[in-house]
Amino acid sequence: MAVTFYLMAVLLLLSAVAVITFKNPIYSALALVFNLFVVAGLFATLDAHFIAAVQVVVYAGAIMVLVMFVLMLLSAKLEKASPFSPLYFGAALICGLAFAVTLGLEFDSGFNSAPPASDLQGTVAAVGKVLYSRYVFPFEAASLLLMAAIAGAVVLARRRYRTKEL
Amino acid sequence: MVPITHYLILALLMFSIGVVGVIVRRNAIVVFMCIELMLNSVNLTFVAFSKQWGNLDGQIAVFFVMVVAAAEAAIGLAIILSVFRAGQSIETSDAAELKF
Amino acid sequence: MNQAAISATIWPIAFFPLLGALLAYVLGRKERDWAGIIATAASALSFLWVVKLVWALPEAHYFEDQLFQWISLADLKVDFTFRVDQLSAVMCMVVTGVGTLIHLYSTAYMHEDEGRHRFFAYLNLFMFSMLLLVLGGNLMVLFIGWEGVGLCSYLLIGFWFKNLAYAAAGRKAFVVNRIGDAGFLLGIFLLLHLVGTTDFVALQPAIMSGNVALGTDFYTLVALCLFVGACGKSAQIPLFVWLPDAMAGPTPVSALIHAATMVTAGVYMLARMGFLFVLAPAALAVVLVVAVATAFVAATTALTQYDIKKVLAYSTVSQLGFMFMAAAAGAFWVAIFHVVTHAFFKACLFLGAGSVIHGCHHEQDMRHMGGLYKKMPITCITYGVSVLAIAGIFFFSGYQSKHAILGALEHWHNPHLKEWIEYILILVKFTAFLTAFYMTRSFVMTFLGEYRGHAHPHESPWPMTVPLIVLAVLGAFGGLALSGSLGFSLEHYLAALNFGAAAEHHHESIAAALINSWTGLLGVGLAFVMYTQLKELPGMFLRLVPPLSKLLSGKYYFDELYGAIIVRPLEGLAAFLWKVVDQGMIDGMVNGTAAFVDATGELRRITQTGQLRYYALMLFGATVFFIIFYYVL
Amino acid sequence: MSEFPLLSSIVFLPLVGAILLYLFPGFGPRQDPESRAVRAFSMVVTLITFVLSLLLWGGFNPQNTGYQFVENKIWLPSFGITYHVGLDGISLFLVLLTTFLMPIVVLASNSVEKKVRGYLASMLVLQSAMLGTLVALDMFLFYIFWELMLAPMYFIIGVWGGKRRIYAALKFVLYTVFGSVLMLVGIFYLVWAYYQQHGVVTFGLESLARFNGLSVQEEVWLFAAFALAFCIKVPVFPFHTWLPDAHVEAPTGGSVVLAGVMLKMGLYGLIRLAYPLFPRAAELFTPYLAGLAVIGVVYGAMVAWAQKDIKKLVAYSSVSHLGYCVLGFVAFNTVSAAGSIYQMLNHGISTGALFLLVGVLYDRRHTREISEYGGLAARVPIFAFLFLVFTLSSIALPLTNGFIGEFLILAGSFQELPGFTIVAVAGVVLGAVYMLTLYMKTMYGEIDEAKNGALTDVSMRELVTFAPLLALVFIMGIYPKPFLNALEPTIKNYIRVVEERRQMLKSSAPMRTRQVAEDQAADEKISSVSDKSKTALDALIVKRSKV
Amino acid sequence: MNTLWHDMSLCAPALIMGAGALVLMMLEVLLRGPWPRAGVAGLFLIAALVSTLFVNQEYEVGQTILQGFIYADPFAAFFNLLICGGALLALMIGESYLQREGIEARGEYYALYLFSTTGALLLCNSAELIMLFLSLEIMSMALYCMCGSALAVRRSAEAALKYFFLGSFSSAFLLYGIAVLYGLTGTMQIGAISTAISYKEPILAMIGVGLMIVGLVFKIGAVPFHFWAPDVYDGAPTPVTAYMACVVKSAAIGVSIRILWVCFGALFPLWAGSVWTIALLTMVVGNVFAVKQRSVKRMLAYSSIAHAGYIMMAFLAQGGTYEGGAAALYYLVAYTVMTLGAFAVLLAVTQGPGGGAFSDDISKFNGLGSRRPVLAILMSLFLLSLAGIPPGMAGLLGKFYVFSAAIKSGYVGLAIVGVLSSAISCFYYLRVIVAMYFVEDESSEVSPVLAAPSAYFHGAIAVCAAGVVFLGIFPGWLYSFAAQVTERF
Repeated sequence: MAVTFYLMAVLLLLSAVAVITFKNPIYSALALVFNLFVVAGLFATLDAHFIAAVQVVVYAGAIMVLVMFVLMLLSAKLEKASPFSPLYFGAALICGLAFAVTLGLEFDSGFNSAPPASDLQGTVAAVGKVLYSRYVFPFEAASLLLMAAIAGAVVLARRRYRTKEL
Repeated sequence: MVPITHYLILALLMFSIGVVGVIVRRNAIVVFMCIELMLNSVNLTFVAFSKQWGNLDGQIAVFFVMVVAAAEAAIGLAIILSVFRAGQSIETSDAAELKF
Repeated sequence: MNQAAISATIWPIAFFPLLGALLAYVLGRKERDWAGIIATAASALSFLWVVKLVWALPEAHYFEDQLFQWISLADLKVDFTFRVDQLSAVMCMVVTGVGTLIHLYSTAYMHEDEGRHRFFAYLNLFMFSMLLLVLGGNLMVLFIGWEGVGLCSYLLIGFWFKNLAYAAAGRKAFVVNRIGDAGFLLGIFLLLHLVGTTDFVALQPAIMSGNVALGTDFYTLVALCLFVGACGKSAQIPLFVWLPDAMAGPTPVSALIHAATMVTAGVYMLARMGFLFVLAPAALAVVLVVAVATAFVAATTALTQYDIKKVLAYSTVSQLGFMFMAAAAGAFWVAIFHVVTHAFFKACLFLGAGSVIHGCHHEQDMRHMGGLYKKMPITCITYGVSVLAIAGIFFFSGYQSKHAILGALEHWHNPHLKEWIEYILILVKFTAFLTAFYMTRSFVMTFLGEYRGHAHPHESPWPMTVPLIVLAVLGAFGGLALSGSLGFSLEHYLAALNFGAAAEHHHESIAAALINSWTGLLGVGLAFVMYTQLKELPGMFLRLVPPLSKLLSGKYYFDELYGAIIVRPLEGLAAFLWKVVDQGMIDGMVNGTAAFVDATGELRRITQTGQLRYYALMLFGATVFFIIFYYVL
Repeated sequence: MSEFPLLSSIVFLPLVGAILLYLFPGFGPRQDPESRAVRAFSMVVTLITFVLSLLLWGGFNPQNTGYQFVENKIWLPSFGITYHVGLDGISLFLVLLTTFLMPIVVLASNSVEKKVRGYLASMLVLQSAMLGTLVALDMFLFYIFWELMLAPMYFIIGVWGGKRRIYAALKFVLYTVFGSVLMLVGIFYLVWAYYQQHGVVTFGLESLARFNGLSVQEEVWLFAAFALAFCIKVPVFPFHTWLPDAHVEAPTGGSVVLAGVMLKMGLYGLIRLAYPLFPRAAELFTPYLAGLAVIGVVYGAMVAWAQKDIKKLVAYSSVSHLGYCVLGFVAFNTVSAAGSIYQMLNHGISTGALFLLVGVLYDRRHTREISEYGGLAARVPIFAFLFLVFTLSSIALPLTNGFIGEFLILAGSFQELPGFTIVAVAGVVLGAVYMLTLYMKTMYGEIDEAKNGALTDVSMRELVTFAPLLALVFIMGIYPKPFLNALEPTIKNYIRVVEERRQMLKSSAPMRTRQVAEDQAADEKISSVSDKSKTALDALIVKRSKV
Repeated sequence: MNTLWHDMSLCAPALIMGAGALVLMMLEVLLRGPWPRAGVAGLFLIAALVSTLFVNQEYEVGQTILQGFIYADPFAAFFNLLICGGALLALMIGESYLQREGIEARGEYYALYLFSTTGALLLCNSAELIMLFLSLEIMSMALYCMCGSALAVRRSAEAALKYFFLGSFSSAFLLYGIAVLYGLTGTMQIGAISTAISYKEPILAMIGVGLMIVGLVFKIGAVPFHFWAPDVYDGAPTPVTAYMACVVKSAAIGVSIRILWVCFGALFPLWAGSVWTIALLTMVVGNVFAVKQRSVKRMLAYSSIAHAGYIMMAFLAQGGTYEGGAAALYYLVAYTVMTLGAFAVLLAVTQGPGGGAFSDDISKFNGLGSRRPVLAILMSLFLLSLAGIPPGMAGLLGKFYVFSAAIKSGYVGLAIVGVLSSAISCFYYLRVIVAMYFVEDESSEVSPVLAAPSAYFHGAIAVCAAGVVFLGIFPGWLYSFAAQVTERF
């Protein structure tokens, strides 16, 4: 079990680094898809089966397809990308390291380091029950969010039309 | 079993990588993907905590985060498209007309 | 000293001229000639009222007229009070009497001037102020008049204001006077602070009784402050520079203000405050030094002047020095005596000069005169009489007063300067000689010899000659009349001014008197000879010692000196303060602050780059900073 | 008397007038309305205000040293803020000065050609603000009115001003705001300190003036904050540089109000707030304030002398004159303080008149350069006469009002601060120098500018404008008694109260109750965090405090 | 079921608004040709506002509804009113502009508008952190699109891009904070967290709190998390900017107050320092950076940053007294009316980004005092109020409340900085007044006031002006209301 975790951890970090280092956004996107699959695997190790499944379907499936689609749509004009700028990279690295080290140390000392003892199983049934009973209102709110997103996408993605010339 | 803190630190590292990506990359779509990385690491954290506390709130939260991510994808990509239409570029550094 | 007060109506004395000033201005605007008539009438009315009061004034009493409370605040109480005692009676007589004559004279002298309604209004306003000055029952009312006469002097000097030099002379007079006034004010503050009153009635006992445990130093300090005021008004070194310039005004003004009355206000004030000065011997010593120096400097300067009015002006300064000598010696009545006689003969001289100027069509340079005795006999005779008077020739009034001054100095009993008094006396006598010399010079140059000008001189009309005659008569006989020979002794009349100084009475024979007037005779004779017979001599003298002649004709370069060490540095300082300090430094700092905020505002060009990833970096950096700095550490 | 809110009506009548002026029927919003009607209306408003304020004087009992015509209404209860107004001898005359000058300013508004309605409305609002400042007895109310003075003046300078009006207006406002915001902090701190001690929030001046919980150190800081605001307004050297700019650019009426009334607000604030509230600090600051005042007297005079612009010269003369006023007040003696207030009135009259005179010239020639004039006395004798009288008043010639004020100030100050006073006396001389130089250069000499030859003398309307000022110059110079009588008891009492309070504060040990209260509050905060994590929290807090 | 109905009735404002958004979307599909979209949206806003008035009586302290996800307490009621009112006013002032710019023609704009407002309402009412996150995202997502809704304009797209990326970025931090807090306490209910958190390891708690603060303060637009604000405010269509500056900022401040005081009140000594720093920086930077702006819109953006700083100052005051809350809420209301008013005038005076040459330069205001005196007077009123100079009493009293609250809690230094920075603020506010009154319009090309604003516009600006005047003269009722609201958290 532990070996799987560490293997997945290494893959996860490698793929994450790949996302931000690949010059070609297509490769980045593919690395991200891989990364999302690994996350799904990690979910599974934590007995969050439903979430793991949704991760694969929604994230790796729907969202990433959308991303790839847009990438392809715009690909013709992506030549001049030069991903790294040393100044930003240095500053970001220092801040990121500081962030990770500080929080890591605190997490390590602060949170209970014992392996989780609960036998919580995130099955579809269990999650669904909570989601549709107690979390029904946020769930409705989430639908509102999606509606807003649709409306917004429509507003933005629609070709301009009927603009009055001033 | 793997200690929960390892999950946390793993997620933290991934979060940091995502942050660094947002900062160093200029391609808007890659930046968007880096934000997805960050969200995913938070998701991982949630699930880990959910496991530790033995309640499903964390997993439900992950579900909602995914919804948000989906919405973000829709809107973000639409915005990227409209930026591309306006300036024929999705480099964030090209979108710097507004300043000072 | 312990005089009793009698209530009386005094205010009309001052009121007539004030009313006259208003009426002269208002009515004179319509019809110019009315102005002179109104003003003269007002002055005459005032004179009559003075006579009426003085006639009724009993010995050892004084009249008092409390009008209203002027300032009343906490301990500070100043009443608007008039007071006629013997001293002010004498002064009032002089002011209104001579004043009336000069008013009369002016009606003719100013006959053709467009602005004579203004002139007479100012003149009457001056009378009002001067009367306030001499009638004031306390230092504050005196000060009103004091500043008022300064104002009128300013207005009248600059009467022909179209000439900017004249206007500047007026300004100079006012400002220099103001310097004196500042000293005067400080004196008043000191008195108010330590004695609590400026009322003469209360002040004198308070000071003399020694109730005020203040000590000699205080008296000296107050006396010196007041003397600074007197220096300004009475044109003593170092504040005398304005008086020669003041001749820019019309000649009657010079006669009235800058010879007969206003300039003697300092002497009057010293006499009025004599009870204080006698307690401050050190101050009196200072007064003496200043007075002698002034007298000498002015007399020597007068030697080389060619402008007839300038000669008279320096002579006035010099004579004022004589008055202060008397005051310094504690013989205040003598000082007043000289004030009176000087008023007679100097007014006459000025009016004579005015008559000459009038007759010569505004020619003032004596080198362009001469031989006028034929054309202007009355003027010539009255002028001559007055020259003899001022020279101190026996019988003429100047002799009496000047002799009294020398007498007072001989009895100098002030511990200060006691060992120097011999030398000072020599200098004073030499100055008296010089007086006779330069006055004779002016007479000779003006009236004797051949006419050197181009105008057609003519004798003046009666309104001008009558005052001349009256004043000449007074100048001739006034001294004798006041010195007790005719039953009226000014010394006796002004006994209240005798603050313990031993009064010695010595009757002298006519022969002795003639001998005593040797300085004057010598001066007159020498000048007569030099300027009628040996005309080359004066020039030779001057050529012999070129620096001296330069110094004298340059009037000791006082104006230049003041210009170099006071006026120009101050002007420079003003410009510096404005340009460098105010605009440069202070305002620079203010604007600099604004510029700094602006510049800080421009920082946004560095921080608000418009770059998305930059913003993200800053956001993340701030997050890390806050978390580490505030929450973890 | 207490039935009818006389004071409030006086304060708010102009404001109402301003609103009515704007709502005046029959005027389109764009074009300027019939200016004569607008002027007449404003005139009526200001005159009624003046008459009402005369009623104040009539009903004023000089022997009553407390506040009179008091109105006290609760305004913001939760903050202890009240609408509390009242009048004492000090404010009475400043109120009268304000109401007196306003009709004159309105009368002088003929030279304003554009947007007359806005101009007069601004003036009326300004009047309300000034009157409100003078009668407010609640610190908050005072502050509101104080700040309300800014906006209309800002517009008056900015809209109807000269060439550099924008710079001048901004400088004026920013300078003043900078000072007054510090005062605002001071007010808050004071109220807070009072609250800590008494548990009551109040802005009432009378309560705060009895507060004794401040340490000397606190007093010094608070006094500094207040004094800075007031010194800027006065303006005391070296905070004066906004004044010449504001004066030069302001229209005539603006200058008159600025010099006539607004500058006095600074000193009035010092009198009404800073000294009674912080008597010990006031004592410590006295030499510095006196020093600055005296520097102002001499410096203002010197710089005025160097000016080439008439208005600037008069503006710097204000610096000099107000130096006297400040000196007189800080000397803190009945005579000098009364003189100081008297001099404020004088300055309002004579300098106001001088600005009006400059305005008369400016209307005709559209320049203020001294060198552009000369020889005017021959051409415009009445003008020259008026100019002379006000010049003389300005240089404090006896029997003019200026003398009384200056004399009282110097005589009084001499007893307390002789050294400073002697220097200030130098200002007497310098005042004559620059004013007479100005007079000489403009009025005397030959008319060399052709345009000056065609000048017309003062018109009847202008004469009417000057007549009351002229009368007051002499009335106040010859018979100041009614003024001084009304002032004396108030000032005596004022000084006594401040002195007593100073003694009382000095004798009592500084209160430290507030420190205790602070500690308690901190304890409570910590105790609310539960015990379990308290040790961790404590450790953290201790750790933090070391850093 | 009864409880559900009851709870839903208490939640009526948000429900009505959400429903309105859906209705608008459907109508857009059904109706052809022009129809009064703004009117319909406005009706829903009014309905929500009215419902607020009805349901507010049933709001009680500490009451949560809908299974503990939504607060129905007076604080929520206050913000429901404020947000509905503000949104209504912002809608009214922007209506004619949007029509003119052709943005309105896309009917979805108003749907987004209502979605965003719904999000704002829920944000202030949410009693649970995931709910909070969701509502924040609802508000933001709609807003991102609104920012980019001027499609023809590059600036608009750029604003949307920046806002979207930075917003998502900061939301990720917020979310991470929520995760940490969840890990620490095992719950995401605000009430539960507030009781549990003080028993936990403080540093971990503060990491969670800090990350959440980052996300919230970002929405407020406080320094140093403000970088997006000037650009986005500048680039977005002006009505959107006005909406953002008022409604979104109010909601963010409301939720921040609730989170900081209710959820993390026990940790006040720990987070006070950071909030102190943020407030200080916000006041100084906001004011200083506004000084040299020529673009009035951008100037107002910086100014709104600065005002956020004043309000944040009041956050600190809760430590000792309730005045802080009351002061913040009063300030928020005053700020809303005066900023909306200023934006309204800006809208009337300047051309939109659609009009080719971009033109909100300050010179557009030249001579407005004579061209449109009433508009100019109102603008002066709003600006003076923003600057805190009488007769702009509303702003002055707001500052007064805030500063006195800070001083009462012992933050004298902060108050002094605030006061000084507000002195700086006079400079740039007055510059607009200078332009309106002191500068004559010399160039003939200066356009007159653009297309006659609608009745909506006039109504809204009148309400704003009346609000400023009313709040200035009678601040008491609002203040005491605000005090009641925040008294018993």
